[in-house]
Amino acid sequence: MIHSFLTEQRLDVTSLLSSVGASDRGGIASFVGLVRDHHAGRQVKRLEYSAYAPMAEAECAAIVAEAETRWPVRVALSHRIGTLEVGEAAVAIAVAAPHRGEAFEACRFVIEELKRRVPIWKREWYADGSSDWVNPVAPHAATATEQVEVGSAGGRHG
Amino acid sequence: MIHSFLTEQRLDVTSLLSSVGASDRGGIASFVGLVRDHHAGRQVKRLEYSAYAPMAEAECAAIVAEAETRWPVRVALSHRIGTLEVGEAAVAIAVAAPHRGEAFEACRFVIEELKRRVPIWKREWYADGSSDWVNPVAPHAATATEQVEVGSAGGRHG
Amino acid sequence: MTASVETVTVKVLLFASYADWIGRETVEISLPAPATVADLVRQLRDELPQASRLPTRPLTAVNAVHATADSPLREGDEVALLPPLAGG
Amino acid sequence: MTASVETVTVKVLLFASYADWIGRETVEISLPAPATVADLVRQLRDELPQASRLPTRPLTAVNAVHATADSPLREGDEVALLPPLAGG
Repeated sequence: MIHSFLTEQRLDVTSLLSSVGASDRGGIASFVGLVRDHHAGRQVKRLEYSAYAPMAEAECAAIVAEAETRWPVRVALSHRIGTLEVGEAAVAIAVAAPHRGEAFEACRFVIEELKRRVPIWKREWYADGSSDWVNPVAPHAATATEQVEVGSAGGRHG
Repeated sequence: MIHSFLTEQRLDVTSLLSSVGASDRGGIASFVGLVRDHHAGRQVKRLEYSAYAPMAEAECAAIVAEAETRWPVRVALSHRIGTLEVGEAAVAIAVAAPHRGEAFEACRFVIEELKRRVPIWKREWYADGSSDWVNPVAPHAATATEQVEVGSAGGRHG
Repeated sequence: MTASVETVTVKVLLFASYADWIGRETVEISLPAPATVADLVRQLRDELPQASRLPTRPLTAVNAVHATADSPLREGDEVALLPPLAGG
Repeated sequence: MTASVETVTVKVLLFASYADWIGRETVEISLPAPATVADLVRQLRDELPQASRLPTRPLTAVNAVHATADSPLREGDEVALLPPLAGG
């Protein structure tokens, strides 16, 4: 089975942690992003994540490879797509390293790069039945924002 | 039941994560420290953690309170004592926050403070049947080290 | 008989809000060669009236790799216009 | 009859390697008043021969709170000598 970073299944954080743990890596830093019940002052009922899947998979693989090159770490990453309820995990990252500093740094790197480079979008459904695409850069003016180019992705961090 | 930070039971990371997650806190950073199979070039078979329990509980409570004062976070912390096998979790920390930066910072703070302030010791048992108390500051010269005082614990971070 | 102009035909992929605005997920478009991502976006905004809501310099990818405005386009390329990323 | 000297009696708690070296987990010790943590450590190292392996300025706690060498001692205090911490 080819590893996939995107999944429609509920994320299993325990499995993710065990997948990177090893007897020579003493620290595991992890990050889990949950669906919040509000955004920009509106009450969120559920979320719908979609992706440009082939590119998202490739970017996730590249980010993991970059982290594992830059630090002596083992990285596991999973992002959910489809419909999510409030409180469910949208993303989970686990990073095991011989020393905790490296685990924290690499974990932070992976979530920041994911947000910067991986083509995933989310639509929020509100209590009043309306919905909107989320622009994390400018939550109140999503459509008017001039996008900053990602450019040569990863180059900054090579 | 009074909450205890020290436990002789296996750590349940999933419960720890759920205990801090909430619909208004979107990010959970966590750290899990595992028993490694080697230390200072020797093969470790198992570990024995002991504590000055009343002080360790009080210091853990103080660290959690400090983190929750300094950042808008909810912190869960558990440290195992007694005999641990290689690969088992010795410490687990989960920190939920509205934003991931705060979750990472507070999680890092908690593990660093725990190592600096909480009176817990570990004895390593090696493959050859011998054992030794671990001094993380100077693993090769444990007994000769002049200790630096912790002094007014927490003051540095107030 | 007019002089033949060499063209580049690419497939444009639209996602999320952009797909909603334009009402479709793919568009095939032919551009005078040589062409860049910027040329493609300009022509799209001119040809499809609904496309005027697109930013003048959206995030883009060519063949599933992040691109810039001056990235060159070749025949058969898949060019994705990426709304503000919202993963994580 | 000698002049009476006021003393402070405290309970010393030993842990981990320190307990191993000294062969016990608690020691009761009386010091001339006023006394500090530093005075206690000095007297311990003098009175118990095995205690000479203790650092001259070990980590200490008084009544379960981190202390320093000049922390004052009162009658009945519990003074813990803490080997290098190794939690986490």
